[in-house]
Amino acid sequence: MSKRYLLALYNNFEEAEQVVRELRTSSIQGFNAADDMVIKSPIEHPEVEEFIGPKPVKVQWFTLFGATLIGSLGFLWVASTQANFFSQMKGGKPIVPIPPDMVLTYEFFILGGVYITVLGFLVCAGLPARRSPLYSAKVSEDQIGIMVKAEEGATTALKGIFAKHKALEIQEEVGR
Amino acid sequence: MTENDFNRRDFLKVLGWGGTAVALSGCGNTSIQNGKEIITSFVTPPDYVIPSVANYFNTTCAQCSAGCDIMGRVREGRVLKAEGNPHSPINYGKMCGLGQAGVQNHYNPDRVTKPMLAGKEVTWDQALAAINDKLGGVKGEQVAFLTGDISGHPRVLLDNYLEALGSKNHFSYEAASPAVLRAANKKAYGVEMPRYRIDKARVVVSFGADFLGAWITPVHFAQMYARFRKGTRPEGRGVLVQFEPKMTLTGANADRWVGIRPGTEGVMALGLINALGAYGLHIPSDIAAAVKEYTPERVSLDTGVPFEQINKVAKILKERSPSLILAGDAAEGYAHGLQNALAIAMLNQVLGNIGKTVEAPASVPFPQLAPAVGNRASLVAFNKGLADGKYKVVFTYGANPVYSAPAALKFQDNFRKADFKVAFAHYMDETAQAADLVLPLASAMEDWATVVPEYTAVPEGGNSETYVHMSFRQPMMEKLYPDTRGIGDMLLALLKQRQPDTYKGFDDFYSYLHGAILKNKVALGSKASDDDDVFWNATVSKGIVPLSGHANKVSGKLTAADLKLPPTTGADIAYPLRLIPTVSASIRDGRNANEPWLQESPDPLTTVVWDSWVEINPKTAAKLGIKEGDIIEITSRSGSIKTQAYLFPGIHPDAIAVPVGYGHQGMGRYANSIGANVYSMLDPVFDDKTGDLAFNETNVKIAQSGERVILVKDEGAAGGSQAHMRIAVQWPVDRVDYSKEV
Amino acid sequence: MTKDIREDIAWAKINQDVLKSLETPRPAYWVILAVALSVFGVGLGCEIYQYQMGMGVSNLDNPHAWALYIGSFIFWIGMSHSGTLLSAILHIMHADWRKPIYRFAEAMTTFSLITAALFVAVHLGRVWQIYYALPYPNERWAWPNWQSPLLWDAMAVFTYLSSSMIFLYVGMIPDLAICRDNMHSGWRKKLYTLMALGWEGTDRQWRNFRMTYLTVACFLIPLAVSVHSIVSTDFAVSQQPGMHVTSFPPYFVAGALYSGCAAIISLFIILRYVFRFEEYMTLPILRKVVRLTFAIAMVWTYLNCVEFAATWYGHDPAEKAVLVQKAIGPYAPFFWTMIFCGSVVPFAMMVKKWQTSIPIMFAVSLLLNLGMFLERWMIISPTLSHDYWPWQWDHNQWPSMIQWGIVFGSFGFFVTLFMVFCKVFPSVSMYEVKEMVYHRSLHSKKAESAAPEGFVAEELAVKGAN
Amino acid sequence: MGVANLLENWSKFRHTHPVDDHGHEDWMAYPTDIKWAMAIDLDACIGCNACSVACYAENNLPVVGKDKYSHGAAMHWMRIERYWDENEGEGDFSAEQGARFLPMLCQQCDAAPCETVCPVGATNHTEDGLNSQIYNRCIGSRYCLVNCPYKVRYFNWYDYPSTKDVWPSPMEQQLNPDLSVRGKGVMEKCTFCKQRTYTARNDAKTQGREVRDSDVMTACQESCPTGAITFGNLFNAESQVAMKWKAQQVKLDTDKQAKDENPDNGLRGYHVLEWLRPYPSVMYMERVRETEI
Amino acid sequence: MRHILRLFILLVGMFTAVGCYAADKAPALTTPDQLGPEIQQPIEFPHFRHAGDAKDGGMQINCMYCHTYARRSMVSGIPPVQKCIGCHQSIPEVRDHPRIKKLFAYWDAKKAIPWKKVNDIPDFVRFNHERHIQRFYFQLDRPYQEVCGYCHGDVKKLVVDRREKPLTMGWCRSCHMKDHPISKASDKIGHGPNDCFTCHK
Repeated sequence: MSKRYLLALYNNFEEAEQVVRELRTSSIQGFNAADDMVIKSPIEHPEVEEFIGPKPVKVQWFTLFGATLIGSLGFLWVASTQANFFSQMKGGKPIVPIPPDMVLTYEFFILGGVYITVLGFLVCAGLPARRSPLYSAKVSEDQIGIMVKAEEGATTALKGIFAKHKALEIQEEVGR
Repeated sequence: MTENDFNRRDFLKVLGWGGTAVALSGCGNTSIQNGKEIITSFVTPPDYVIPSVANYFNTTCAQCSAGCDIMGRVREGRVLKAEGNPHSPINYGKMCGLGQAGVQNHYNPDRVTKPMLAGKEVTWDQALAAINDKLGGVKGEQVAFLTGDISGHPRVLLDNYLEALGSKNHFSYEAASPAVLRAANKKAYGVEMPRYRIDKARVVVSFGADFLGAWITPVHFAQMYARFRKGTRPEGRGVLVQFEPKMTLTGANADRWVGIRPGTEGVMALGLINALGAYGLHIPSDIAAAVKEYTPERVSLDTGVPFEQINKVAKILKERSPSLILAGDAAEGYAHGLQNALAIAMLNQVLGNIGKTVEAPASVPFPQLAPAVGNRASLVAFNKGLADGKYKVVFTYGANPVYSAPAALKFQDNFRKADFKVAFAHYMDETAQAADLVLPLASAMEDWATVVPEYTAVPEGGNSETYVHMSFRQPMMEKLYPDTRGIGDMLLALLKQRQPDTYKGFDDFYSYLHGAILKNKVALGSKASDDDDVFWNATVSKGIVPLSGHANKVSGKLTAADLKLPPTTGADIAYPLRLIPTVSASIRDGRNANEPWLQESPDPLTTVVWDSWVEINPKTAAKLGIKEGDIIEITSRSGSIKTQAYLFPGIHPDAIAVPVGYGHQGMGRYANSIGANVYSMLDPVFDDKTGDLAFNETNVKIAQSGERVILVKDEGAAGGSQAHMRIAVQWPVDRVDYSKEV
Repeated sequence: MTKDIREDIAWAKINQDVLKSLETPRPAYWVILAVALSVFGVGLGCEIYQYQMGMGVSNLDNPHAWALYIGSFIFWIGMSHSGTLLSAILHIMHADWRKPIYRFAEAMTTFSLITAALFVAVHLGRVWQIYYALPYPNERWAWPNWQSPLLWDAMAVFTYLSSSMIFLYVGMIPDLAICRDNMHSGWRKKLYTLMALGWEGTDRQWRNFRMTYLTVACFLIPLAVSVHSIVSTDFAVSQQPGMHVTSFPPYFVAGALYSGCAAIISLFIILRYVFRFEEYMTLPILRKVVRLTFAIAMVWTYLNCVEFAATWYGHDPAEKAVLVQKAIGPYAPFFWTMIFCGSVVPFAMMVKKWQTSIPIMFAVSLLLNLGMFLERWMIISPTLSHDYWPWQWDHNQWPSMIQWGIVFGSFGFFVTLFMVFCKVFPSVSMYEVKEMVYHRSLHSKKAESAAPEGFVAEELAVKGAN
Repeated sequence: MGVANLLENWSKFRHTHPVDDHGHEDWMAYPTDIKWAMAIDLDACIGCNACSVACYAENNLPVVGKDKYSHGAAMHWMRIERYWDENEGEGDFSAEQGARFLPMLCQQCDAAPCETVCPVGATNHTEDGLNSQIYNRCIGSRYCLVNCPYKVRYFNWYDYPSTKDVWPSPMEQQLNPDLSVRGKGVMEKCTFCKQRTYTARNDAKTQGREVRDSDVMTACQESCPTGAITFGNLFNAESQVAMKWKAQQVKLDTDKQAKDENPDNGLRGYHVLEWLRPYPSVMYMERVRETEI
Repeated sequence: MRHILRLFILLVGMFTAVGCYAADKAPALTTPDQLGPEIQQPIEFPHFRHAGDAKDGGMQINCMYCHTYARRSMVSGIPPVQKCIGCHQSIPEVRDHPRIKKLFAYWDAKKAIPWKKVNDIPDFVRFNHERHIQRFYFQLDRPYQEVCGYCHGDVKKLVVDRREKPLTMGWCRSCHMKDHPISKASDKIGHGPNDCFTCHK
């Protein structure tokens, strides 16, 4: 019982929105709107999230973790190198002076924040990613794509729904 | 990086001492390398050498005539640095910059290394042969020898040589020397060079005597000065007053520097005597009579010094005794220089300083060792002899007359008239270039000699009546150039030509000296029973041989008759300014101009480096619209030079000053055509009595040449202003409590 | 008052126009590139000569050990800041008029930082030992001295450089995907495919993308501020009169944004012409940038006055002396030029007619940057030639041709990098312009019913400006 | 070492070095009870430049020549500065009381402005209270020079060892083997004749004794004809320099000396630019002038 | 979220490792001995024969018998040819050995032997033999072979000497940080100086 992929392209978000809403309300056998539906859009569009339902974002946790960890490690590192190279006595200054180390810690903090955030982004967004089974260059240009994954049986019903809402194009693909 | 050529020299590798002398900080290899460098070790080690540990050898400084006793610091067979010999009564282990530069005289890249006959390198035998056959044809009195100050055994050999030739023509010439002072002292005190006990005086009034800079024996005087300034000594801090038209280093350290009109020092001195009388000092009536015309008003009119100032000086002289009055170059360089000096000496007499701060020195027990001191009169005589074609063969040693003789004397042309001119030369200087035969001198650090300084001080506990000493000069290291020879060796070789059998015993000057010293070892303070070698080694390692000389007396010999001064002349219309050739502490008369340290160390007062300059009073400059750095053309009746202007507050408006010693043609890379040679433009005016060339008797006019340069000097744009930063602070003496100091 | 951007541009057209810039710019592009390269060549030559001979050839001297090299270092770091201003600060403020121009601004940030980093090497007396300053475990057991502001600089600049590079790249991913989809085969295709990381604009990607972009932007703002205040500590932490100034950190930051904005105006005008971006880099946007610049210019002017006033009333003779030196000393001409360019010329930006006049604004922006360059120099040289030690005061120091050559060379270097970037990557953010157009159109649709056309536009413009 | 060391010795690392560290037991404080210091009597200094030349001889200082000198490349670690009395108002100089000479050398500050700013730590504070300059560590950022209020640090603008006529053969044979010859791009300065103090301490150790006052002289002190310069160990109460500091009631780490507190106490010791608080190790004694003349 | 967790752990591991490595383990970089290159000397001087232990046919001569300056100078010094001859002229039985022949050739020519420098530290480093010998040989009287061995390794087993220790700055400091008793008598603890100025002038 193999899976089928469908990609429908639409002119604008309004149309796409209706399709999505319908798909979510419809109870088609072998198709789960929550997991099997992906919206591909040329621009970032917050409204999309309203109609495809809540999906959590985890990136900020990376940020928190990275910033704190690298910040504190940075301080430890700087301080202990100063302690280690103790023959560097500086007139009128302690071997491990706090103000400079604070400045550096600050930089480490930001460094960690940025790096780990981006790392988190790649992880959460699943990048770099393999080509998904169905893709159209139009999606990066001016059309909104709705890709669904469904059992063989469900395809006709889905196509029906797509067609009903004047899909510009419907691609079909046998899933791996 | 810069693996530069001397980075890997073998001489530094002796006994495993790596190339550290030239470890180029960043440029050395930063990683470990093995088996690249070679360590050559001795075949048989000299027992006193420990690598990386310095040996010190006592010797005598040859940079000027003061004869300071120094130590050479020797490492791995190279002399690195000169340091003072602490046991010396002259310099007490101290040194001046000039002396420090001695090593650069020794290591100088421009030294003469081979005998040169008519510009071509020859062997010593050829050179000596040449001399021999030239001497063959001439009579004794046709041979003349021009030297600088020369003393000790080299002088003995020189005299013997001249005697052997049957010549009496030994001219001792120093371009800058207190010759007039000697004459005046002889007349005034009975000795040529008394000891000036600056350290004993409470007040020193100096008429242009630059005793801290370039006068007789500066390092010694600096020592005395230090004691004189110590507020902790019983007499309290001494007061120094300086009368001179151009501020010297000494003037710069005076409590009061008085810019006096050039040539009127004598007037000032008599004026002071007069004023002292007014303050109630007892003055013999005849003298009082002789000076009564010199009222403060007139004196201040002649000298340009406000008479309150004169009275102040008189007052302090009266109140604080003993005092010491010094007459220096600035007072003597005139046609009436001797009168000036005598007038000044009279001050000492009336103040009763003679015997107190003017002490009698002992004279050397072996007169033949005593220094033949130089003066400028001898140059004039020598020049005259040359002009009259009296001399066929002439030798020059330790003097550079072609450079330092005024152009007006036409010395260069006269010098050519002699058919054979031999120069014992260290550098290829002007005289050497004019000579037919140039003989390369070993440097003072490679050579044996003995030195008897003209001015001897007495060490702690020494008998001030009889103490004199002789200093040793010994080699610090192997000769850099095998073909150079010491003056002693050369004279010996020449003597062997004349009197082979007398001197065949000595194969070199060392053996001669050795013999001569040991012969008189009893007179030199040893017991006849002592072992010769022990004595010799002890003597040489000490470097100083105390002798007990004949005591002399000093006394005031001057009478009113000696106090004749010419009337002060008015200003010269065509040449309104008075040129004062300055003898600076470092370059001196110019013989050391090729030592880069001296060129690079700034003149203390103007901070100018690497060039000569003319000091002009800001007022004068303002009148003529001269700015710093203008190239000024200075014209006298006998010549003219161009040099850069420096506005200098420490000079009398009627005078300008140019340092001597610059403007060499030849001599070496560091001296050649640096600055202008002021000797060349001096007027041929002579001291009436001594016949010495009067240094300051040249009137000049100055004009801007239109060019301007940026003066190369150490001081910044603030030009010696502290900009309210309180950096070098000064307090009046009465705010200082010396009882608290150590 | 016209609109920032036409709301009816078709998304497809946006793609076309921008992608065209990757293919066929105006010939002027090649001219600029050639000039830049040759200037860079000259600079390189000078640097090699200096490396061989020693720093002396730059005519620096002993009390006067710093001059244009450090000055340019600060100048270039400063220039980078406004890129962050546009891309990060305005992003957080949702000022969407920034969208067409922030990409090249961000690129400018990156490249000017790289140029600044060059000057570290140029400035060092022994650049071949520069690794001594890197904190890595080594057989010497020696570490750099963390107490030195120079090391803080290094740290800050490194962080800033890498962060803004990442920021630039992340923000570019969707556009790279567009390039990937529209490019025909060739090395570029491969490059874009690689760099796009298989972006497909799925909702999941967009979701995380938005969060990431926002977070990094939030980090970049304090970072940018810290970087230039740290650079200012090179002077503020030192002891010299005229350098040891409390107000330096904000002063430097303001100056940085100032010169950066000026630079943005120049580059704005250049790109607009070279890549035919009239549709996107529109005059209203220029006007906004100009206004922003003017505001910052006034901040900078104010801080200048504060500094002078503080010095004047502080009554430290040395400090005062330096100030007077600046005004009447040998550096006076440069000082007054700086004041003129920095505080007087900006008033030209108040003239409404001029705000959108390309030639005038171009000239003005160049003048502003000249002023800012001189400012950096005027911080260094007057102090060093007139500090606490009167004996060492010197007024003869004047940068040699070598030094100037290297400084100019750096401009060549920067322009080369920048121009190459704009040719290889889309210098206008396509997806964001689309968003801009889309949102504007939505908005005006809503507004249409309420009010007449003109009013809406007015209101939009105002909204955009804040 | 490392983190463990950091945590164990935290209090030591937080100790302010070296100013308040005399006699501190730590290995970071002055372990050798030595603090080299100097006293210069401006009333004795005659400005003759002997010290300066001696420094050239001792420390392998290059002679840069006229052209480079004019561009401020002079390398004199010890320079004699000549100041004039200024006539208030008129702005010109008066030579009536002669000139004021000030020998200026590295003040070996205890809270040295140059030390903290060096990016590679090429200049540090040594255990015997010197302000060290490590040539082969220096990368030539010149920050120390910029931050030095006395401007006594000298940068090698050119590569003097390979420059013509700086040390033409055989002059390089005079170079002192105890010191590096500095190549291009390196900062250098007076070291209080480190090589001499080192030798003195070395010999003292070998003979198992403390360093005596007579053991070591700096080149400038040794040559100074008027003995204006005193050098020695400040912590040794018998040493000349310590006695002088004591007599003048001069403290190392104050920004105002006794003579300023109370003008009538007859003292004349001070530090130059002391109000900047670098705590110099060189005490100057004011020049004195007679009032009755 | 599993992969995120994994990533967390990975990150923690990575950064702690790097941090600790940089701060702590750096010294370890230079501790292992590195044998220097073979060096061709003009005469393959057999150290083992002169300084080696009796059991390997050595004569156990004190290093400082030949390197006489070590105890009183910065440099240990290479023995002068005279020194070698001093003994060898009275050892006729080895006179015909090739090395000894070479030696005498030098002696007769009164030429110095151009030895290659084996333990050659950079030019700007000043290592003081005296200090180390005085401290360990005379004050702590440790056996001379051990004392010299600290830096020169086990020379007595070699024919031609080779560098046996890294001689890097880190390696020097690894020892200078250790505490040793000041002298045999006192229990006071001290360590080598850590001023850069001590070795770099």
